[in-house]
Amino acid sequence: QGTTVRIGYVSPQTGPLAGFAEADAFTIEMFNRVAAEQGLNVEVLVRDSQSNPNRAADVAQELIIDDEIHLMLVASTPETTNPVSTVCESEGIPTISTKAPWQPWFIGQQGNPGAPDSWRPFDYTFHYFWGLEDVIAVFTNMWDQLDTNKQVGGLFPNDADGNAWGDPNVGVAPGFAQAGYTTVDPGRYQNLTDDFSAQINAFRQANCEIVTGVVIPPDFTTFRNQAIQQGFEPKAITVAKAILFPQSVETLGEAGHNLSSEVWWSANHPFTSSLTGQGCGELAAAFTEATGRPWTQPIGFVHSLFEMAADVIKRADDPTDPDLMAETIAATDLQTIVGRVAWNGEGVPPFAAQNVCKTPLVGGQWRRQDDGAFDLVVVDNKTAPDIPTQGVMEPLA
Amino acid sequence: MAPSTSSSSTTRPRPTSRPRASWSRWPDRKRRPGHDAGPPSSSEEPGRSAILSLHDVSKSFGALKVADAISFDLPEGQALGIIGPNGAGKSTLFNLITGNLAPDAGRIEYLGRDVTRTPPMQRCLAGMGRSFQIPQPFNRLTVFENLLVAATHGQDRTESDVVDDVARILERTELIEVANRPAGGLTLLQRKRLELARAMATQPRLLLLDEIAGGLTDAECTALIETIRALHAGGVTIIWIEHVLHALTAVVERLLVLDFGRVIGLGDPAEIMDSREVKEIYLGIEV
Amino acid sequence: MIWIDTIVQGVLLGGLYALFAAGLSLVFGIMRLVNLAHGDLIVMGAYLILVIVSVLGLDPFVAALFAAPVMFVFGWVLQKAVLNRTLGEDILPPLLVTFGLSVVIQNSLLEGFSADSQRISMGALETASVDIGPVTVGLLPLLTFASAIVVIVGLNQIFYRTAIGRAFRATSDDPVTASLMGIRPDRVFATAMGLALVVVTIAALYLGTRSNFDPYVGPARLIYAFEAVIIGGLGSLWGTLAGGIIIGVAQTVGAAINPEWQILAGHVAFLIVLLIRPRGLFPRAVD
Amino acid sequence: MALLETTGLTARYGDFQALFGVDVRLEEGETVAIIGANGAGKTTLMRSITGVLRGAPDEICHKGVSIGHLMPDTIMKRGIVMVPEGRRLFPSLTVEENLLIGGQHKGGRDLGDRIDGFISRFTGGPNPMELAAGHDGSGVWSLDAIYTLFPVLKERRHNPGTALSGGQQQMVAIGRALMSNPEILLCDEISLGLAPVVIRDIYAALPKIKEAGTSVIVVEQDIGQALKVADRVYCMMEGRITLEGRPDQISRDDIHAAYFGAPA
Amino acid sequence: MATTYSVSARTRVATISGIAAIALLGVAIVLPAFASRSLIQDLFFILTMLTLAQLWNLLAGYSGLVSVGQQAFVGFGAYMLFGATILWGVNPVAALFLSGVFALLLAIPTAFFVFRLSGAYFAIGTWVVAEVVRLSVAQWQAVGGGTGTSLPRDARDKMWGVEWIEALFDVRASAARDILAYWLALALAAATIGGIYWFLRTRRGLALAALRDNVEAAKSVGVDAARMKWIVFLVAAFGAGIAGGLIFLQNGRISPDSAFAVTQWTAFVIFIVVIGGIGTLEGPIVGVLVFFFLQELLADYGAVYLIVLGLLGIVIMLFAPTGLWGFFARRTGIALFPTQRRLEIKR
Ligand SMILES: Nc1ncnc2c1ncn2[C@@H]1O[C@H](COP(=O)(O)OP(=O)(O)OP(=O)(O)O)[C@@H](O)[C@H]1O
Ligand SMILES: Nc1ncnc2c1ncn2[C@@H]1O[C@H](COP(=O)(O)OP(=O)(O)OP(=O)(O)O)[C@@H](O)[C@H]1O
Ligand SMILES: [Mg+2]
Ligand SMILES: [Mg+2]
Repeated sequence: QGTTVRIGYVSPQTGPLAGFAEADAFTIEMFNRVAAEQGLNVEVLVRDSQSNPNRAADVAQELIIDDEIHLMLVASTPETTNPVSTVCESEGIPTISTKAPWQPWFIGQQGNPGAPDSWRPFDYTFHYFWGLEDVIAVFTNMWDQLDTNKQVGGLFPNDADGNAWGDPNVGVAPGFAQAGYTTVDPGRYQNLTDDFSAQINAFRQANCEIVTGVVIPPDFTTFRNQAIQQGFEPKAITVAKAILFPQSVETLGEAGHNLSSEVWWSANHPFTSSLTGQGCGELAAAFTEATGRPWTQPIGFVHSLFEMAADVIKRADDPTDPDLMAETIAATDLQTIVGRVAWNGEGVPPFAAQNVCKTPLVGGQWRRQDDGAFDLVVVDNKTAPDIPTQGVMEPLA
Repeated sequence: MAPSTSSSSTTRPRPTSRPRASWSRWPDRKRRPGHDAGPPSSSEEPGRSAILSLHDVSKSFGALKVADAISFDLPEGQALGIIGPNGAGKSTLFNLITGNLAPDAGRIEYLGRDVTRTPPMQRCLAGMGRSFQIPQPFNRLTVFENLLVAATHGQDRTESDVVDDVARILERTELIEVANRPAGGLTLLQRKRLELARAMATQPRLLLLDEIAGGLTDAECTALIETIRALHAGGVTIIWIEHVLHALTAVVERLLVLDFGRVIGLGDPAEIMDSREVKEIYLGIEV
Repeated sequence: MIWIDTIVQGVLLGGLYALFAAGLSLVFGIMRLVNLAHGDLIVMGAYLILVIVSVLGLDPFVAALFAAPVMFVFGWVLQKAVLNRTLGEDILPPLLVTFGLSVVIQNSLLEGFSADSQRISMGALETASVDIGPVTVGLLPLLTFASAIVVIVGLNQIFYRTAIGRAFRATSDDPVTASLMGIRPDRVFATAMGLALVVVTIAALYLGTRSNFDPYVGPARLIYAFEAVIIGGLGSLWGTLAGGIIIGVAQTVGAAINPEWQILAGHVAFLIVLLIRPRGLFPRAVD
Repeated sequence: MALLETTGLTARYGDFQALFGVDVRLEEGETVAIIGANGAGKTTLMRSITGVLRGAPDEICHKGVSIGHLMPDTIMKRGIVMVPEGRRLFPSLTVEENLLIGGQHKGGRDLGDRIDGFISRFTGGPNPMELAAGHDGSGVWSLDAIYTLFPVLKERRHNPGTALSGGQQQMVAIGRALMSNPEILLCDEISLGLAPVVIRDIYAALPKIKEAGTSVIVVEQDIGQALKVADRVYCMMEGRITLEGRPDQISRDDIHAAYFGAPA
Repeated sequence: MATTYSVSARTRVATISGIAAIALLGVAIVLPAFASRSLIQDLFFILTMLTLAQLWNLLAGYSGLVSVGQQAFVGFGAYMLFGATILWGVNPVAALFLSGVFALLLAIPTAFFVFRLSGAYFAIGTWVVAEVVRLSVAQWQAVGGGTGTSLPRDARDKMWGVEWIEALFDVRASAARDILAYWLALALAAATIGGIYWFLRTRRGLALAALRDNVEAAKSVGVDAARMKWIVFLVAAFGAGIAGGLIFLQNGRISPDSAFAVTQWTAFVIFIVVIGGIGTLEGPIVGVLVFFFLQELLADYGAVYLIVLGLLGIVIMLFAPTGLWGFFARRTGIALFPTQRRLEIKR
C-alpha cells in the first residue's frame, strides 16, 4: 500500500461540549503509535468544531476539499456528528460516527424530521451508539428502584438532542408513559439560557419528583443551582449529556451526590480492544496514568472509533476508493472496547438498519466520596446484563 | 457601458423660469388669475390672489418662541423682503413655509390648499423653491449635478430635457466655469450662488431666498439684483431674507419685519425702513 | 402563586439586565456613543475576575474590587485613544469601530481562554436562598438586583450631585461650550467610559456567577442591554432599570407560557414599547 | 506689553477663509468693542482667541505667552473666558449648576492636566501642565455675588437654564463666565435678540465687572451700546479690521464706511 | 454664437474598465473548465460576499440606512429555500427566486417598524428584528427547529443543470453542484453590481446620491426621500434573500445560528465595505478581495485572522474613513464606474 490513507477527525475540543473530547489527544497518540507498529500507512488530521455545528461543517468541508481525506471519523453529540455526516454524505466520503443517540443522528439529518415517508438511508455514513428506546428503558428501570409519584419533568433544549428526546410522538415521553411515568414538558429552551425559573415552576406545579432531560453541561449547573435556590428538590435527577464527566459533577459540590445518568462505557465494562488488547479497566487506568485525570465515558468510544478505522483500512482492498470503503464499513463485524459493532440491523427499525448499529447502555449514579471526588457507580443493568452493577439506585438528598 | 445621455443642441432664448408644465399630484394646478385662495383675507392688492397665506403660525424650540402667531398673505407675483435682527426667526419662518419644520400651531396655505402637513418634497413639486442660509450643497456631486437633481426632481423631467435650462442658470449665476467640479470644493461665495442656482433649477413659482447677498462685491451685488429682478419679471413670486438692505430694497415691493418671532411691520419698504421701531430694533441706532 | 413567582424572578432577572445596561446607558447618554462592544467588555470583565480568582485565589467580590480599577483604566485609554476620534454627527464610525472592537475582544478571549464555558464559583452563595412571603428567591439574584439599584442610585448621585456629573451633563449638551468652561470634553468622555467599565465589572461579576460564559456570549447580553436602554429612554438611568425589568419580566412570563418564547418575548416586548413610544418611556426633554 | 494681542490672525472654515490678518490689542483694565456687520468675522475672532478654532501659536499672545495653539480649556484656565454668542446655556443643568460649572475649573491645573502633562513629556507637544498655570481664579465673583448682581436669577436658580427668558439666560451666561473670576472677559453679542430694556440691564452690569479688575472685549452689532461702554473700538468687515479708534474720535460716517465698505 | 450643451457620463477609464469587466465576466464563466474545486468554492464565497457588500453599501453608503440586521434577510431567504424545497418540493434553483421574494415580503413589515427609528435606534432596531426572525424560525420544527436541517438528497439531485455540468466537465455530482452554485453567484453578483450601477445612472440614482450628501436639501428640491428609502431597503432585502438562499444551497445545511449570524452576514460585510470604501461601487470589490486574501493569509492562525480583520476595520475607519478605494481615487481621480454626469460645452 503506497499511498498514505488520510483520516479526518472532527470533535468538539473546545466550547460547552469540550468534555466529550477529553480523551482525543490520548487516543490519537495511541492510534499513531499502534499504526506505526502494525505498519499501517495512515495520517490523522484533527479538527476542532468548537462545539459549533457550523464550524463543524466548515472544517469537514476543508478536510475533504483541501486535505483530500479518505475516511472521516466524527464523534460527540449531534451538534458535531450531523453537520459532518451531511457534508460527507454529500461529498461521498466514507464516514464513521458515534457518541450521539441514533435518532437525533439519523432523523435529524433528514430534510423534514416530521415526515417519516421522506426519510432516506445514507450511502457513505455509518453510525454506532444507542437510541432513545435504550435510554427510556435504562431511565425507567432506575426510577423503578425508587419510590416516586412517577411524575417526570423534562428539560429539552431546542437542539438536535432536545428536539429528538422531547418529541411528543417519537421522543422519550411515549416510552416513559408505557413504563407508567408521566412526562411534564414545558417546551424547548435555548441552550446557554440565563434563567430556568419557568421550568422549575412548571415542575413544582406538576409536583414532579423526577427530573430528566438532555442538557449541555453549563446549563445543567445553572438549572441545578436555581432549583436549589428556589427550593425545588426532586427525588431523582437523571439527565443525559450534562453529567457524564466527573468535572461537571464536581462543580456542583454536595448538589452532585446521587445524580444519575446513562452509562455507555465504564472501566467495568467487560470488553477488550481489538487494537491494543486492553480491557476497559486497563484502558481507563492507562488514561489516568497518562493524564492524571479520572476516567470518563468518552475514552472507550473514541478508542473504539479508531479501532474501527484501523479495521476497515486493513480490510479494504483500496482504502482510497470511497465506494469500496463504504462497502467495507457496511460489512464490519468487530468486537471493540465498547462491544460488538456490526451494521446488521439488530434492534434497529428497518429505515435505519443500513446505517445504524447499537451498543449496550446501562444506568449509573454519581457518589460523592469523603474527599469531594465523585465515583460513577452502575446501578442498573437490566438492558445489558453482561455489564455488572456496583450498587443500587438511591434517592437524592 | 451604457450610452450617455445627450441633449438637443438648440439655444432658443427662453426665460429660465417658464410657466409650469405640470403639477401632477395636485389637481388645481393651473395658474388662474383670480384663483380663489381660501377666504379672501386682508389682501392689500385686490386682483392678485394669494399664492401663500399664513394663519397664526407658531413654533417654539423648547422655551424659545421663534414664530409667534405669524399671519400674512402673499399675492402671486409679488416680491416680499423679510428683515429682522439675528435670531428673530426669519430662517425658521422659511423652514415652516417649505415644510422642513412643522409648526406647533397655525395653518399654511399655498395656492389655496392647506399644506401645513405636506412634506417639503411635495411642496417643491408644487413650485416652492428655496435657498438655505447656510449653504447645503450636495458635496460629492458636481455643481452641474446639483442643479440636475433639482431640475429633474423639482419638476418631473428627464435629464436631457433640462440640460439647456440648467446650463443657462449656471451661466447666469457665473457657475459655468466650475460646473464639473464637486460642490464640496466651492468657496463660500460660490456655494451661495449655488444655493440660488439650485433653487432656480426647480423652476419655482414661489422662490424663497435666505441671505444670498452677504459678502458680495458691489458689482456682484448688482448682478445678483439683476438676476432676481429678471426672475421676478418672469412671474416668479419671491420672498427674500436679507441683511444687505440696499440690495433688498432694490427688488422687493413689500417688506416684513420680524422680531422675536413676531411680525412688527409689514408694508411699503420705504415706509417700513423709515419707521422708528425698525431703526431701533433692527439697526440698533438710536434715532 | 406561580405568576407571582414568575414575575418576581423576572424582576430579579431584570436587575441583571439593568446592570448590563447601566454602563451602556451612561456612555450612550453622555456621548451618544453606540458601543457595540459593550457585551464583549462585560465578558472581558468576567474573564478578568476569573483570572484574579484563580490566580490569587480571592473571593469573587474581592476580585471584582481589584478588577474595577483595571477596567477603569482600560476604558479611559480606549476612549481617549480610539473612541473619541469617532464621535460626531455620523453614527457609522462609532458603530463600526466598536463592532471591530467587539470582534477583536471576542477572538482575543477565544485565543486566550478557548471556547470552553467558564463560571466564577461563589461556593455556598450560589445555592443560598431566602423566603420572601410566598416565594423563595435565590440570594444571588437578590444581590444582583440590589447591586443594580445601588449602581443606579450611585450613578445618579454622581450625575446630579457632583462636579464631574455636572461636567458629564454639560459636555453631553454642548462639548464646545463646555470646553469654554475649562472642561476638556475628551477627558470627560474618557472618564465616563472608565466609569462605565467599572459598572461593567460589577455586571461581569454577576454574569460570571449566575450562569456560564464563553467568549461568544457578549452580543446576546449587548442586545438585552440595548433594549433596556432604549426602552428606558436615552440617558435616563431609572428608565434603564425599568427597561431591564420589562425585558426580564417579559422573558420569564414568556418562558412560563413556553420556554421557546423566553428570549423572543423579551424582544417582542421591546418592539412593542418602541412602536408605541419610539423615544422610550422616559425620554429626555431636550436632545 | 499688552494683556492680550493678536498679530496677523487668520482663521478658516475648511477652504473658506474668515479672517485675514487681524491685529487686535487689549490693555489691562480696558474695555474694547468690536463691531461689524453680519458675517464680518467677529465671532470667528472670539472663537480663535478662546481656542475653539486653533491656529499658529504666535498669532495670539497673552501676557507674553503664545497661546494660539492651545485648547480652549487651557486658555480658559489662564483666565480668558467667553460669553458665547447665543448664550449656549446647558439645557440639562439648572441655573445654579450652569453658574457652578463656570467656576468649576477656574485656573490652575487639574488631574487631567497632570496626566496629559505627563504624557506630553513622551509625545512632545504643548504641556498643559505648564500652560494652564498662572491664574488662580480667586476674586470677588462667587455664587452669592452673581445673585447680587442679577437678583432675578436667585429666584429661578433651580429651573433649567433654558426655561428662562432670553434676557435672563443672557444673565446666566454672563454669570457663568464670571464665576471663574476671569482676567479677560469676551462678550459676543450679549444684546442679540433682546429687548432694549433688557439690554440696558445687562449693560448696567459691565461697569461692576470692570471694577472687579476684569478687562473686557465686547462684540456688538448694536453700535450705540458698544460706543457707550468702550474705551476703544475696532470695526471689522469681511475678515479684516477696517477701523480702530476711541469712540469720541470716530464719526458716524467713519463707522458707516467701515461697516458697509462704502460711504453712505 | 451657438453654444450647445450636452451631458456625458463616459470616461476613457470607464470604457476600458467596461471592456475589462466584460472580458473578466467571460473568463469567469468558462473558469470551471480549468479551475480546481477549492478555487471555485473560494470564488463562490467572494462573489456572494461581494453581493451582500454591494447591497449593504447601497443601504448605508448611499441611503444612510445603517442596518445591523441584514442577516434577517439572508437567513430568512435561506430558510425559505429549504422550506420550499423540502416541504413543497420546489426545485432548489427555482426556489432561489422565492428566497428573494420572501425576504422582500419580510422587509415590508420590518421597514414599517424600523423606519420609525433613526440613527443608532435604527441600527439596533434592525438587529432586534433579525433576532426575532431567528428565534421564530428556530421554532419551525418542519425544517429542524433550533437544530437546523440538511437539503435532502432528492432535492439536491434534481437541481437543474447538475447532470449537464457533470457530463460537460466530467466531474462528480458534488463538484458539479459547486460549479452551478458558482455560476449562479456570478450571475447574482454581476446583476447586483450592474443593477446598482444602472440605477445610480438614472435620475433616481442621482437623487440617491443627493440624499446621501444632504437629506434636508434633497427634500427641498423635490426628492422623495421616503420612497427612495423604501426602494433601497426592499431591493437590498430581495438581493440579500437570494444571496442567502444561494449560500445555503451550496452549503447544503442550515441552522438558525448560521443563517442568522450577525458576524458573518453583517459584521464582515460591513468590514468589507468600509475597508474598500463606503459609498462607491468599487469599494466593496476592493474590500472583498482584501478580506479574502487576509483570510487566506491568516487561515492557519484561527482567531488571529478575525482579530486582524477587526483591527484593520478600526484603523481604516479612524485614519482613512473613505476606505482603500476612496484613498486611491482621491489621489488619481479614477472611477471605474463613473456615475458623474459632466456638462459638455461646445461653442
Ligand atoms: N433647530 C433648532 N433648535 C433650537 N433652536 C433653534 C433651531 N433653529 C433655530 N433655533 C433658534 O431659533 C432662533 C431663530 O433662529 P433663525 O435661524 O430663524 O433666526 P434668523 O432670524 O434666521 O437669524 P439670522 O439672521 O442670524 O439668520 C434662534 O435663537 C436660533 O438659535
Ligand atoms: N462653521 C462655519 N463654517 C463655515 N463658515 C462659517 C462658519 N462659521 C462662520 N462662517 C463664516 O465665516 C464668516 C464670519 O462669520 P462670523 O460668525 O465670525 O461673523 P460675525 O461677524 O460674528 O457675524 P454675526 O454678526 O452674524 O454674528 C461668515 O461669512 C460666516 O458665514
Ligand atoms: Mg437666518
Ligand atoms: Mg457673531
